[in-house]
Amino acid sequence: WDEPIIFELSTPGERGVLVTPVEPGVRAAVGDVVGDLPDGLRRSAPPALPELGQMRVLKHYLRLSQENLGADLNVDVGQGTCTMKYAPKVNDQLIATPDLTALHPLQDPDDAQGVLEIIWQTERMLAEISGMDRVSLHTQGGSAAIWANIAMIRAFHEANGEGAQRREVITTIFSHPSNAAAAKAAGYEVITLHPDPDGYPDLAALRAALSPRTAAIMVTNPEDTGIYNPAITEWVDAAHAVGALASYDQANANGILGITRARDAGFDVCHFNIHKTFGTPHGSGGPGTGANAVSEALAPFLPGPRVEREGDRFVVREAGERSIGSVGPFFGVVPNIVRAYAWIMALGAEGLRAVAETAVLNNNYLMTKVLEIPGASAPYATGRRRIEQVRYSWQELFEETGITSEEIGVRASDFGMHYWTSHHPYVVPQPFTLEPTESYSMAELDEYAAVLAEIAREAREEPETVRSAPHRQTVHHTHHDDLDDPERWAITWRAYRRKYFGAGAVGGAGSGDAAADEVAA
Amino acid sequence: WDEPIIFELSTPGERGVLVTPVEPGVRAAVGDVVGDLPDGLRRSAPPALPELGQMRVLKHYLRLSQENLGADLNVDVGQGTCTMKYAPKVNDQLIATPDLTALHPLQDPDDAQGVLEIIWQTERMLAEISGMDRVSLHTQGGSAAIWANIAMIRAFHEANGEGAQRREVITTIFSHPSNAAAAKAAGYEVITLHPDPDGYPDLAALRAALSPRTAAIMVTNPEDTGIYNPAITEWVDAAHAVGALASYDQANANGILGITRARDAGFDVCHFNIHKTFGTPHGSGGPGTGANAVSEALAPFLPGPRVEREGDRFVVREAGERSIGSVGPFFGVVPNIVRAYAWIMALGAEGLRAVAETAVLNNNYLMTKVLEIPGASAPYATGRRRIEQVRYSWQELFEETGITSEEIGVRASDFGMHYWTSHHPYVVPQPFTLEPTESYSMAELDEYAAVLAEIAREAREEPETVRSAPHRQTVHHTHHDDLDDPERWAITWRAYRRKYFGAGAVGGAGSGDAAADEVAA
Amino acid sequence: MTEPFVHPYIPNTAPETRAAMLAAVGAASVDEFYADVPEALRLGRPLDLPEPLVAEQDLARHVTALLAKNVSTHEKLSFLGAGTYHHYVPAVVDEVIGRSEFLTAYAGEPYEDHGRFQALFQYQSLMAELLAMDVVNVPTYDGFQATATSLSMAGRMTGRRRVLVASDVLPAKLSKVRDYVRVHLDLEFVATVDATADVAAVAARLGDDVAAVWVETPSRTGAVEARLQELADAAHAVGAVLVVGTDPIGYGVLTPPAEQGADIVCGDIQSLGLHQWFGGAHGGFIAVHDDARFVMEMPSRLFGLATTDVPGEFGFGDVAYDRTSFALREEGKEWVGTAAALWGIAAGVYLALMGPQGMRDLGEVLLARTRYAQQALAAIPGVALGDGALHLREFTIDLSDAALTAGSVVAALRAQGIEPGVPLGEHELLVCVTEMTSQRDIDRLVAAVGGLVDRAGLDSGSALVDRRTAGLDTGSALLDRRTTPTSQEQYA
Amino acid sequence: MTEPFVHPYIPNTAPETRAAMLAAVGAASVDEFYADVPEALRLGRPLDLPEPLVAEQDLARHVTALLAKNVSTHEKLSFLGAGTYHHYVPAVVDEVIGRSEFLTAYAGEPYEDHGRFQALFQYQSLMAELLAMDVVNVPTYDGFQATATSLSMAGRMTGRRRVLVASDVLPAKLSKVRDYVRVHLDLEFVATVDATADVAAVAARLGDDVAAVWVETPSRTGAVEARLQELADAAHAVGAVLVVGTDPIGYGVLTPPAEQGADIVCGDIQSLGLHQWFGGAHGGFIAVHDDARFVMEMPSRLFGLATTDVPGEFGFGDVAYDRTSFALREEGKEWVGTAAALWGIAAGVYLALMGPQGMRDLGEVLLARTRYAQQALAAIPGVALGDGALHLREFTIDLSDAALTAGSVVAALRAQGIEPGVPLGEHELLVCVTEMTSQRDIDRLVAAVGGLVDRAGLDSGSALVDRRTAGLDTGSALLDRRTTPTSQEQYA
Repeated sequence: WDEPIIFELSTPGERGVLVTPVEPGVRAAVGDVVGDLPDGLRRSAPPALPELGQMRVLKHYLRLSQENLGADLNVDVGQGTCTMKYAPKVNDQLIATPDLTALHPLQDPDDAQGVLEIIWQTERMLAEISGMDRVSLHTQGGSAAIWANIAMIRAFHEANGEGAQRREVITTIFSHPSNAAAAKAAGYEVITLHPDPDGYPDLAALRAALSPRTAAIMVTNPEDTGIYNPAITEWVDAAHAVGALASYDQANANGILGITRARDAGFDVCHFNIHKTFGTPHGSGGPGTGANAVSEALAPFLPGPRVEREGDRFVVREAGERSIGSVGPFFGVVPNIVRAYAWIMALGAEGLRAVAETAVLNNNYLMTKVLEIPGASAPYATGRRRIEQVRYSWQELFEETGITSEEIGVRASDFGMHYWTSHHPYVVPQPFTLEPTESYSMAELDEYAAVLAEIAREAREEPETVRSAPHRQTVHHTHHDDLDDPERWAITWRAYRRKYFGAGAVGGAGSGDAAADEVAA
Repeated sequence: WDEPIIFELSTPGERGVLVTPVEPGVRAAVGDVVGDLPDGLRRSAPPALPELGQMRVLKHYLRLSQENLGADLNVDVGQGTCTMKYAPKVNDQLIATPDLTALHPLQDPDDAQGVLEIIWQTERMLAEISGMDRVSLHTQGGSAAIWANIAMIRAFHEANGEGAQRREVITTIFSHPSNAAAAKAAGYEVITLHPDPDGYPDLAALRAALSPRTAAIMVTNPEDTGIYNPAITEWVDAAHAVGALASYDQANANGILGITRARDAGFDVCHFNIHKTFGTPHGSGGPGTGANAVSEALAPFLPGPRVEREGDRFVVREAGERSIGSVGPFFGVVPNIVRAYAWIMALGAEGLRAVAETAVLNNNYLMTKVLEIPGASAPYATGRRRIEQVRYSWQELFEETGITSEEIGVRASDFGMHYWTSHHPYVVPQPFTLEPTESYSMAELDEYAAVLAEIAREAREEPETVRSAPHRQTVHHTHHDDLDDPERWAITWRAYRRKYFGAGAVGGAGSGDAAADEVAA
Repeated sequence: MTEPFVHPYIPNTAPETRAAMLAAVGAASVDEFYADVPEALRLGRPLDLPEPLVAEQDLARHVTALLAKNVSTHEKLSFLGAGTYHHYVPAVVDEVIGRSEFLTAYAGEPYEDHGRFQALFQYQSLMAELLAMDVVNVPTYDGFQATATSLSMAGRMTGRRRVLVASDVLPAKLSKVRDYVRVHLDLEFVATVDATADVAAVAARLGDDVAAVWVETPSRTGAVEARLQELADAAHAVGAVLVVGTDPIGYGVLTPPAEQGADIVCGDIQSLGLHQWFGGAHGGFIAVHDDARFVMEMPSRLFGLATTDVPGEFGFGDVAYDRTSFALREEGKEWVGTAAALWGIAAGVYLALMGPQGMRDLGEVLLARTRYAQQALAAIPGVALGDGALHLREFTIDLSDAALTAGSVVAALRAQGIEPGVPLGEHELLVCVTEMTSQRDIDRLVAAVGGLVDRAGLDSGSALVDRRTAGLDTGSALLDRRTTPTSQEQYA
Repeated sequence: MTEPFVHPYIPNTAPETRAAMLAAVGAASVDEFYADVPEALRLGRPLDLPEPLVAEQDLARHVTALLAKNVSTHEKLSFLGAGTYHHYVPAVVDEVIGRSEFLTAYAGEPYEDHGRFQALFQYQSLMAELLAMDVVNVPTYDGFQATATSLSMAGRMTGRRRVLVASDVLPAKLSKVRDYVRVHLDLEFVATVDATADVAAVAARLGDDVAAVWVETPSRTGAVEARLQELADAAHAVGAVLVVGTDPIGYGVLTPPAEQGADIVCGDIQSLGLHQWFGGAHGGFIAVHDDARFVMEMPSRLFGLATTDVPGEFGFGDVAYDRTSFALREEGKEWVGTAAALWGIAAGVYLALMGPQGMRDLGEVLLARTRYAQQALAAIPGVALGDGALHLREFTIDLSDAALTAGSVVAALRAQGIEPGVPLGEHELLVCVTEMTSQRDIDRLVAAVGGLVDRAGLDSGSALVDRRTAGLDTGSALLDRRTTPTSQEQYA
């Protein structure tokens, strides 16, 4: 398909869906409510939305969907750090019931016992999985959960009168960047530590950075390199020794479920990316769901409202005095919470351990295959096993051929595979990060490695094929320079038409007319 | 994608879905039920089904789906006679409730009042639309409904003691071939009439064919040419004059809804293709649904069981003494009946008339566009309007270029369009039949006509492009000669492996091993 | 509704477009297009239909409310079978057949509809493994049609008219088959013994005028035919065809009929991944050996593998298309049309998910639960099993000694939220269990029936009747008037 | 469960495969991969979790039964809003976002994920038309986050700390915003008059240390702000930013804030095609003019059009990617991560289906039903409207004169199957109507409330209290303890 922008498809007068009419009885009682709007409140020109029949809207979006590569369709091991695993269809089917979709969060809790039980149970199961005492499922994604981590840490220190004193947060360069960003947003100064030459987190550097000014360490483990910090207990102890808290980013928990737990290493607070580790679909970039798990000491600071059990009933309690309050509306991303509950229930303890073990088996198997490709390498910890992912490098291939990792990623899309290229900061040169999770079969991992090997061959033997990719996509090599220039960027269709054609400079009529013109033409 | 046959993906030991275990209490009570099976009843080797994880099965079929061109995805006007219209998504959503999917047909009718009411109401609405007295929704498709028509006719004549006398059924060449085939299957001799030189059904020929031996005339109107028989009343009267019944194939009813009705022309029995005219999806070739509508005289012969209304309740009655009995299980294709009910309710009388009027407007508009293409023609009734479809001919183009209609159809697939080529008998040379229905916008009809014009241009200027099509499909020009040779046809994977590789001549183990070999290779 | 009438399903109701199109074709109004429809035939008034619900939200509320009047087997505990079965449908099955690309496709060619051809070829192939036969059709309407067609094939192949019906057949199925074949074939019923075929009696009636022996396994009562090979041998000895009607659900553990001499195996695929749908989701399969004599008599489409211009690539196409009524009209074999392709895709996905081990596990659960339910019900004083055959999924109990009618049990248990089964005779009840019927569910049924028996005993003492004759026959006559095997309507 | 443990979600639990993979990497067991995990940290026992339901049918039965304990707004008549609204979701919306290709994609590049980029660009563009603004982000988590970020943007742009809160704000939203911004901004509350902004009071407190004036329209009580342009002018006069929090549902008929001087418009898209989901389906939008000063402060992704090697072809990509925390870590603007893209696609489909006329019709229905419900409830003796402002969808009623508490009305009506609204104060109830609330539904509520009033009158006579002060304040304090605008926690 070469599907137009939807505005180009507009035909005046077509309707996609109709709204229920105002009843005559209502009309008689209220009169012309639109005409009666006060001056300035009645919209002067209708919004220039496109006008399309229902089937054309559907067709448009179905075609767009076919121009998209969902995890269900490809061997999605290339989105390292993202834990692209199978999101079971049964869970999508189970949550589609009106018993959940048509439930309002302020209904009588007696009418919401099912969903409240699921929230409560999921919290308890995650408490067991993390070893922590209390869990909240309020946050809407991994970064939001990181925010909640630092917000609770901030509230904790304030409650202890140390808010003004503890102004620093320490993280590592291979922890997710949101740890640094969220700490900054919470008002902290951020200290970022680099690994030792072997790629292991540097305990000496940590000790040097810690001080009574430290509010917390915020670290991922295993880090985005797939390397597990064997001194993690020492890290936590060192933080505690200066009165700081230890916050564990468990975005990379997929390889350690049932193997080792955050609390057992002494952490005070941790989070999971439910949409990664617990099998909810990624939704083209959300909604996700975060879980914040804390020790008893931090429990009063959890977001609210809380679901609690009283005998056989589940009740809703507003958050307490010290809570950081609402981090979002109501109870969190409920469809994902129910999916995660179902996912854990489908696997159980033995299953979660099989998830972890298979994820690391798959990762180490894929690493074996990738390292057989000339030009690919896995910096750091040479010869050692990794947990659930590896940050690789094409540096050798780049030096030999001039082909970049980004170009290889684009070319991979021609084979129905891909990897994402956001590996800021570029500490590893020409990076690519593969995380096979537990969801892919050996044959699929072989297939993925074979694609990379083929592209590496092309890079040597026919580099132009790689450089001019993509060749089999709907769109062709795209010029991204426009996107950084405020004079030329076009973030919406109306802005595009205004900037490039001078249409509809203000108000809505412009692009609508334009769309009509195109149809008439 | 170039997705393998699913057997090629098998990996020993993988599981797609698990079955609930036998409870210990049951096991204790019954012992080893499989081991206890009598000799000869216990399967010796497991069926050689493939072994795949759940995600891989899903991925396989999702990829196959993307290799398919649903009506939702293209401008599906090329499947003339098939009435490819928009099947509203809301109807699919409404029927997905467990209130329907998990209902057993032998439950207490008090627990099935909703679905029984829908069946009853849909019958009543179709009675009004056809002008007939009674309707049955039991049949599973258009041809099945034609079968029910002739079965009722047969029972009627038998009940009147004329079963042995009336041995002939008269149809026309542009009526759907199932009229002839079903009459034959019911034991009748079939007389097929050809049209007059203008393409209109030939009344004189009918009169010549009618006799006391005639059981019925079975005709479509408008015929597959899109031509409405203006003498239809005379046809029916002539049949009645010799004691024959008149059966109306309303597969092509889409252009006459609310305009004219079967009973008003005197027909005794008619059928609708619900999946065509009443907006249920075609399901890659079914399930469809047929509606049989009859006059009071034929009502006793309708299939059973019947849904009847008693006061405010709906009850189920076994079919009466003279009924043709069950034409299929229970009440017919219930999901489609509910969809059809919703479709009619969404449109109402004004909407159905808009369907018909727009379908003929679209058809005559498209005809104007197509006839502007050099080499395309619309045989018969030159210069006259058509109802809802037109059987066109590429004969002129073929004579000029040697390119056949079939080749043009294949080439059309490269543009994301197509038409089907089953227009037996080939009375119209190099035929193609377009039926735009009411569902496509003017812009889409223009697009379709433009594709045909472009291919006609190619046929003249670069015929090899057309001849060697397809160029943009998953598969390439396919050799169909194997398919007619009993020594070489391969209707199943096991037959393919046996015939081409000598594997698994008998029993199941062969191809399973073979699949395993390929994975290991 | 808007004024003028514009509907989301009909884009060209937009007034400007409608006017532009009329102008393009040079018509003053749409009325011109109906020039051939005589004035006398014009309706001349709006159809008398209910007020429409053009706003989708109003339609959804209306239909949802109607369907909410139903009380499904999620809410009632059901032991109903008799042709439609409550098996689990894996979510992936619904996901696949819900895809627009499959759901809304129709009759495209092998190129643009490659996916459909492959999915249905795979359905054929997966069924073939389960059935151990080399040829399976694209599904026809349902098991009723598949059986009627299978017998018709036997008639055409042999040129004979007699069909021996060796099993107890579902009455509605028999009704369909009889009306379908009666011009060409005469059905003769050979009474069963202990619920399965009376092999000696069948053999005795075989002759070189017999087209087919028709066996159902599991039968109407769920009895599994144990002597199929003997029936096959006897039929083959006189040149007759053995047609076996079956439900494929058990062939993860049971020997498929093809390995016991069956020539044509047919039945319904509803058990393989289709919901109950109030009995509205059936598909028929016909399987034969790879023998052109049989294949050429099949009226359905058959998708086959073919080579393409690219070496090693699989293409697909219609096998022996010229068999069909598309090509031959009344000279073809019966007819082919829109049938049940989507259900075939569903059954294919189901079998691919289940795999050999899943079908084995399922077969075992069904056998175990059936046996368990039989034992538990028969342990109730006054309740007996209808026969001594091996059963899969369905079986009958006889309530004569408990002085209970089947109808009264149904009525009483419905009041407790249980559908205990289908009455077959006055005292005979057909009970069905599947993998969806847990031990606890069965125990609940047993307790409920037991409670009734206790009460009946208290109320009436025990009015003993012969529990195997009167009740059964009366009941059959009562329910299946049109299908009892007494009068063979013949067509001259 | 099978032995050994093989799970459908984990293909390589198949024993042969597992062994082959271990061999390929030269490991004796998976334990080797955990060499870096100290022994002391190993759990050494199975997790203590409930017995799993590995058979999908068992899982489905369990979860379905749990959810069936809920009683949804299909069964209860609901007048609940307060942040989550019951609007109709067209079937096509669910169809599109249910497509595997969108549902399971994530962070692909513009080539292989062209569809996702286009769908989200279109979402931005459709929202932009509705809001009459040139820049809209890929959705952030929800309206709470969008508002918090919008205020933070204003703080960063102006380098100032004071924010004047001119409207009544949903308590939970205020809770989020306050904790989020408190390091950087000080919120100051300017009491509303008759439910909308006290423009004079706001103007009086404006100064060149004010970063932003924050207006909510519709407000917490559904009041539509009528004097936005005056607030904008006053704010702009001192170099402050006007941040407007809103629900876009009404802009088919109402003037969008951008045309009344708003600089940043933000809010939630749940009303645009998302189900209620127990409050679990929200997405936040931030819209600004096409001014780099604003755009460069946005932390979310922004998808933009770009040219490609093929003339006339549209490609897509990230606008000013280097703004984001992906690129800059703590030097970026807040952060970006998995947010609510799928809901953005849904809202885009919704707006494409509705079109200009649909949004106009919807706005009219909402205004009409709101007014109708207000009139009908206020006609009950003792029931008064909370204020005289124009309302969209939500409004408050005051029950003081009826001697009823809001809580007692809720309790009493719940027993009748009605959720009448959300108590805001002791006697104040927030009532919400949408296009899903028919005249008949409203009449039912009115009758039920009227019945309570009658009974209350009989029971107690009329204990008159000042209906606009005591009740309201007590209630607010009761419910919103942590968010009352009395103490401004400041961070040193």
